Amino acid sequence: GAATPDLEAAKANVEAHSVLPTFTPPGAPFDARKCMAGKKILTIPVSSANPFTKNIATAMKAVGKELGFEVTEWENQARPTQWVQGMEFAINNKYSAIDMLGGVNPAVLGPQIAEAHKAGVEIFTSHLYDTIQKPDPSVDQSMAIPYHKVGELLADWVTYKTGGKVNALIVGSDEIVPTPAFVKGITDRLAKVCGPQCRYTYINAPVPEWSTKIKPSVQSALIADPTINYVIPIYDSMSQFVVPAIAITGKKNTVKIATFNGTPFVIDDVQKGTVEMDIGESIGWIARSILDGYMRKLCGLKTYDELYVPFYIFDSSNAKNAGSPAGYDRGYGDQHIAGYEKLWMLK
Amino acid sequence: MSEVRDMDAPAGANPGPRRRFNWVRFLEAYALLAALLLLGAIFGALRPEAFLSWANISTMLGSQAVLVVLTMALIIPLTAGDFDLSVASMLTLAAMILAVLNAQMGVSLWLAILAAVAAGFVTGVINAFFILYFRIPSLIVTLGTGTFINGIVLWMSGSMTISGLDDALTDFVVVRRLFGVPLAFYYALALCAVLWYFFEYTTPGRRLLFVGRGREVARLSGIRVDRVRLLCLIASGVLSAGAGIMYAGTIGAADPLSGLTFLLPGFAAAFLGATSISPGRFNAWGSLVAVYFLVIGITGLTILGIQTFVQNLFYGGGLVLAVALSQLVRHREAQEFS
Amino acid sequence: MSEVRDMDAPAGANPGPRRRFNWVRFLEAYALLAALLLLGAIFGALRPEAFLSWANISTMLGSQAVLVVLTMALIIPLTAGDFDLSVASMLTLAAMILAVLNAQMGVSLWLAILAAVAAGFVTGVINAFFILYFRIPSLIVTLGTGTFINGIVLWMSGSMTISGLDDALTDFVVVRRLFGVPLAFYYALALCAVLWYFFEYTTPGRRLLFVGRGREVARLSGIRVDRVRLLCLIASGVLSAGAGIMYAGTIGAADPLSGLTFLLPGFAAAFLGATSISPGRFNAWGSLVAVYFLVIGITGLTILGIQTFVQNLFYGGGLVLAVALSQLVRHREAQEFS
Amino acid sequence: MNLVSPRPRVPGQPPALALRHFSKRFGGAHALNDVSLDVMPGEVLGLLGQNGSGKSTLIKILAGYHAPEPGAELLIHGEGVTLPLSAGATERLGLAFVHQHLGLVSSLTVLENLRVGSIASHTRWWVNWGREHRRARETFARFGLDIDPGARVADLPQVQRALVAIVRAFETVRLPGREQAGILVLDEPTPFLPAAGVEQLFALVRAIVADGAAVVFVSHDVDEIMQITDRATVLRDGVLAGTLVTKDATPDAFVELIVGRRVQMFQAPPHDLSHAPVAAAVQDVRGGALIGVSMEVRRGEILGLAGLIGSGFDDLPYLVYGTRPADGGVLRASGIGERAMRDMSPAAALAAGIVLLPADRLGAAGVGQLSVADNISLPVLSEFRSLLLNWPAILARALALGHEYDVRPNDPRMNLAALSGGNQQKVLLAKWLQTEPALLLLDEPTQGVDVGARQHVFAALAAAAARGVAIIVASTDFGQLEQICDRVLIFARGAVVAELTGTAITKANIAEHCLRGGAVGASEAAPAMAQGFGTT
Ligand SMILES: Nc1ncnc2c1ncn2[C@@H]1O[C@H](COP(=O)(O)OP(=O)(O)OP(=O)(O)O)[C@@H](O)[C@H]1O
Ligand SMILES: Nc1ncnc2c1ncn2[C@@H]1O[C@H](COP(=O)(O)OP(=O)(O)OP(=O)(O)O)[C@@H](O)[C@H]1O
Ligand SMILES: [Mg+2]
Ligand SMILES: [Mg+2]
Repeated sequence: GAATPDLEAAKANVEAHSVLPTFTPPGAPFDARKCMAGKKILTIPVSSANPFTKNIATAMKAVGKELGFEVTEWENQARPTQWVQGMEFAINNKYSAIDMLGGVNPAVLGPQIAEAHKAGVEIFTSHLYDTIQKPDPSVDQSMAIPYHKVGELLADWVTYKTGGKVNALIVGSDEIVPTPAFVKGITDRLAKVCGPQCRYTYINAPVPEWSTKIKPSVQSALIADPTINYVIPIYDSMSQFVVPAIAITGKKNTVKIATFNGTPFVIDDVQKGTVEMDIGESIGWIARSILDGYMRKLCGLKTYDELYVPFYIFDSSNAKNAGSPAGYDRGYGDQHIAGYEKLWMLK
Repeated sequence: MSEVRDMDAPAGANPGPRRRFNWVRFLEAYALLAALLLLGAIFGALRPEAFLSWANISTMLGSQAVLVVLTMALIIPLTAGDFDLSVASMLTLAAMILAVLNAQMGVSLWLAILAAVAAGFVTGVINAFFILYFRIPSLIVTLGTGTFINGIVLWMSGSMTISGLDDALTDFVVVRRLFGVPLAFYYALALCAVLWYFFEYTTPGRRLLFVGRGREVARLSGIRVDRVRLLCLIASGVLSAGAGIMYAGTIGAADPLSGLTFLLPGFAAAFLGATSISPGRFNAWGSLVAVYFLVIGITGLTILGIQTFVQNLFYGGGLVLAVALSQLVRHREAQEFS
Repeated sequence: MSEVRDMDAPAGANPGPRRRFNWVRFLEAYALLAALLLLGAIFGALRPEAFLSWANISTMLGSQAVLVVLTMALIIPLTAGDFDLSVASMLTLAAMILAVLNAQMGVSLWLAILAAVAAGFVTGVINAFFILYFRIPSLIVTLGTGTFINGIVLWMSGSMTISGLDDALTDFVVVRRLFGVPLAFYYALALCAVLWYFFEYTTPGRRLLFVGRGREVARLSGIRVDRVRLLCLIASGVLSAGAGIMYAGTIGAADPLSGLTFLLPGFAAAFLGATSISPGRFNAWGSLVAVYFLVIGITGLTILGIQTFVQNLFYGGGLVLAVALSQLVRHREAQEFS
Repeated sequence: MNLVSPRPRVPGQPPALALRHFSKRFGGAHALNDVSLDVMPGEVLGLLGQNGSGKSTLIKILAGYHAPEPGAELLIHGEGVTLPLSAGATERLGLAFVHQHLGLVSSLTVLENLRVGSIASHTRWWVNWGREHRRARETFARFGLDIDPGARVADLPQVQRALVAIVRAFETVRLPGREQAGILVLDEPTPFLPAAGVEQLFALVRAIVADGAAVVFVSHDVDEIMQITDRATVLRDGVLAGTLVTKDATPDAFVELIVGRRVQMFQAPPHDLSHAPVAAAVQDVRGGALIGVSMEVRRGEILGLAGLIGSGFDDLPYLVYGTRPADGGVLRASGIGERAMRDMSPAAALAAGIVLLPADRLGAAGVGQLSVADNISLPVLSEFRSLLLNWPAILARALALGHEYDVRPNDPRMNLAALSGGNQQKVLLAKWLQTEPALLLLDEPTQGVDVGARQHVFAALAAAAARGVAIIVASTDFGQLEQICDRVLIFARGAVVAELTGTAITKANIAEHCLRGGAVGASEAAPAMAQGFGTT
């Protein structure tokens, strides 16, 4: 890494993601209505009790209706046995494809996937792998997210904001598939643009133990190393346990939070100032991009395997655009809606 | 009827020689089964093509076999008067051992399975050691060992999901089918039959009951109470390991956390099951009915596309109301379970 | 010493004229406290600047207040012989009611708090109804109601985290401090003091104990057993709601799931607490010590930068070993808790 | 402690306690059916009846535990009281109870149990336990007792527990600040007391009666009734069978009224055992209270063990059976040859054909929540094991045994708890005797069993003896020893002090030997007690 922090590079990257995203068609237009006629997709969100994936699924259902084909959500609460049932249901009811959305790991459904393939049901995953990760070989179509780029953006942000004096506490959940790539994105970039004088610590807290582990761990870390000036919970729902940890250790003014996902309550916190920034993705955009990729695959067109979702930074300056209280899919503009309508020849 | 007579003979409370058929007892024993069928009928009426399809039914049967086995692991120590809160953690540990040894280190499947079962055995022994030697309530001990095991699993797995298990396992658990139903279900069924036979028709099984209901009486009747409890805890550990192996087989991988969600449903099934078939006792068939009563409800709701929170409402409400009903049948006379 | 005499006189020391100081009893009562201090000393020696800093200590004290209150909610029905597995769900519900009413609908904070407490009250009544009217074991009922409540919470919240609570709440819970310690801690402390006094020095407190230890005798002696149990369940519901309000206060928001993870730690603290201060009885100070024994260990480990899975190991291991120790002191004589 | 002053018995004074039309139904069956009775101030009324005749039910209604069927009235000192009695009302009315099985919580302290009355009925927001402790000590001292209020009841010997319950009742009945004298209700308190203890109790009763209190006294022991009561009322199957004035009634009259027919009092047929082989012998047993006891029992012999509580007579069965650790001694028995007592365990004993029927019926002898068939079949399950347990056969066996031992109702599927005390005891005897043991050890085999049922139990024992079973009976019920034993050993301070045989085995004789053997223990307490009252 450079001896002196490359603040310019950091600044540039940050600014690039601070402007409202514009829609550039990810591929050639095609008549979605026609080619999807009679096809149906079953989407299994990692948990219907997880608002992020739940809302993507809901958006997909809406788009599906608009395009005249069926998208079914398999309601579940993150129990692999429920996912298994979902798979079997799709197979038994002749779905064209199964979408594993936002964290359902194909690795834990090997037998069912094999069965699905036998039955000619295609296996898709969306918003699961990082683009630099190799999807499970059993997957026919993976709509991946460049988490490592998000990581780099976070790294750039903290470097930029601290003028290159970063001591970050990164909180992640190793059991979530893209976490390693995501974290690597942060750390590599820190090493690159911020250099050796920037330090970081990593804490792993499995999702079910977020409430019991994040708060005490962050507290202790902050006390053990008073020079920490940024906490980076890589998934922003973690921040609800980071915020109180910072509050109770009385470091509101010295320790900031930068995170990713654009979950409404976190954007609220950005408006309140308890969270400094949150990198958001437009749900509607994600849903459309997922379906776009899938439809191209199902229609035998040339497809692509990177979700087309611009990352957009919410900070004190623009958080209110997401509404107060903030809502999903608000504050990103609406270019994608018209964009995809054109792309799918709805007009 | 002969079946009924045999089954509730030990349960006792009905005149022998001048014995008429006892409707109340029959109702009490089969209310839950009836409720199950009713539920099935309702969902069947709403979505015949999806719900009543043999495919769906076999899926339901197959996918919950793990829970059935885990419930069996629970009712053994429960009958002997001990709680085992560590079963779910043990399930996860067994699955993870399997994955680490077989998928990561390439140890042969059978050796890996052996190791997993051994782990279950050891856990049982450790639980028993603290419960019997130190005389600590089983609830505390197993709560502690359970948490401890979770730690071990997180450590072993680096809290990652580990896949790539030998196909033979998934083969023998979910892929191979009989009448379209995955083998897993038949394993669970066989286990139920064995336990039922063991509890009702073998001397050790009866002794268990005395250990659970009257420790002192059992002791004075020459039963080695502590040895019985030890064996029960070991059995529970080993069966949980078995459940873990089946779980790994069902999903073809092992993850460090999802297994833990089986604990409460397991207890729910055990207690709900204790109100049916041979009411007042934890019993295998009752537990089986209980598991599938709850599963049918959840699956039906999911197929109807009802929002997920309704699943919790059904689960909780179903449990309480079902038990309340069976209490009404027995005129709300309190029954101590074991 | 006078304190000791007062505290365990009822618990069964032998004061009065020819009273010797009873070392075993003293050791038994204060072993856990000693362990806590020892642990603190060790970590203090390893990382004095970080661990012994007042900042850290006050953080530890403040951050566990919710768990302390929830444990209090548990030990009341436990003393009267009832399990309440619904406390954690109730905690979550209370927090969510607060968030929905106050943050979303803009109802005034005090009204919202009132509503949350009322919900706790109602939950207690419902639990009591099924337990006392239908004579269903409390374990089953509260397992069911707990799950049901989880469903309601998911529905209310649309399974979203809801933030934007009135700052006054966070203010009075974690922001305001006394000697650098958040007020939350003092609320918990006050509650402990009240419960301790209630259990040790009032006749209603003793009634609970009789109800828990000997229902029949309690009834024969003219104690209205069912009414006592009803009140205990209501108290437990209301206190859980209180814990929920404090939880919402600490994280300034409410989410539908995280609160549930308090259940097992709560039970661990309750049972571990029952081995110290006044051993053999669920007691407030004991639970307090237990909570902080476990949290000191965990904080210390994280400050040393040890991986998080070690927390589970410590939690489980610490629980079992601590209880085992206290059993060694009392020569491993089994003690029925309540 | 100021006491209600003694009052003269004015004629025409209203009864202290007047019950009218007390009825109680459990499910279908009447446990109590339209019972009315009076108890005058300064009177001791006996209450008798077979097990299940309704005595305790009546008492539990008085205690507010059961609600009587509509139509019942209760007058106390002539004033009507609303039923069911509310909590605390009993104490206010001066009603005090010693319930059957004492009504103590053994895992709590003596002090807490002593104060449960006020705990239940007075809501006090400050309890000074230090003071309560001192007051409790003073109380015990006044009764000439040395019991540590801080001790757990479970850690007290049975007799002291009984005394705690009794003291509690006496304290309640003599509470200051009530113008009327109290009413004391004793439900079978004596089975737990040694002869001397019974004497002490009666002394206390006489004292408070002299103060004008009214006493209801329940017992299965007709002699006790003759001793202490002025009148006695007999219940049969829940209805009032009659009332006798004690001083002009004979024991037989009572028994006849209780059982409803003339009972043939069981008398063991005299038979010569001098040539019978020795079934079992112990040498120099040490353990429990015993400090070196040697004795033998022959096949077909019924050997009684008697003594004051604490003399160790009731340790012997448990030591031999190996459930209490022995410190030393040797057991010689046909089944196992010679064996150090230390190595005895229930399993070993059973292997040697030695069986034990403990006194604690539903705690240690049988499981109430399991069926009669389950309980009976436990020791012999292996007989019914083929491919699977043969339940029809098990039920048939249970039915047959039930018939043989006259269990009523003879329904093997019924829970043991649903049977009455006497019937439970018959079932449990059958449970062990069906194994044709070489040696049967019994501890208080007829405690709380009514006079009718006793005869059945005795007959069953005699029949077993006739089949060559050696039987050892430890009991404080000297009357029953007289009825059934071929030989009685008297214990004192852990050793055998006397052996009675043949005609020497009489209730009086046994009692005398016990007292003389343990003179120290007995004569000390009694005067202390009297003087405890003298002071007031
Ligand atoms: N807890 C109970 N629940 C239901 N029925 C009971 C219960 N206790 C006793 N019974 C029934 O009430 C009947 C009366 O019992 P009772 O004590 O009168 O018998 P008994 O003839 O007195 O026996 P014995 O005189 O030999 O002791 C018994 O047949 C018993 O089945
Ligand atoms: N809770 C109950 N439920 C059902 N039956 C009961 C109950 N309590 C008592 N009984 C029955 O009522 C009848 C009267 O019982 P009770 O205890 O009054 O007899 P008792 O005269 O006290 O006998 P004992 O001399 O053995 O004490 C018995 O048949 C008994 O079995
Ligand atoms: Mg009675
Ligand atoms: Mg009887």
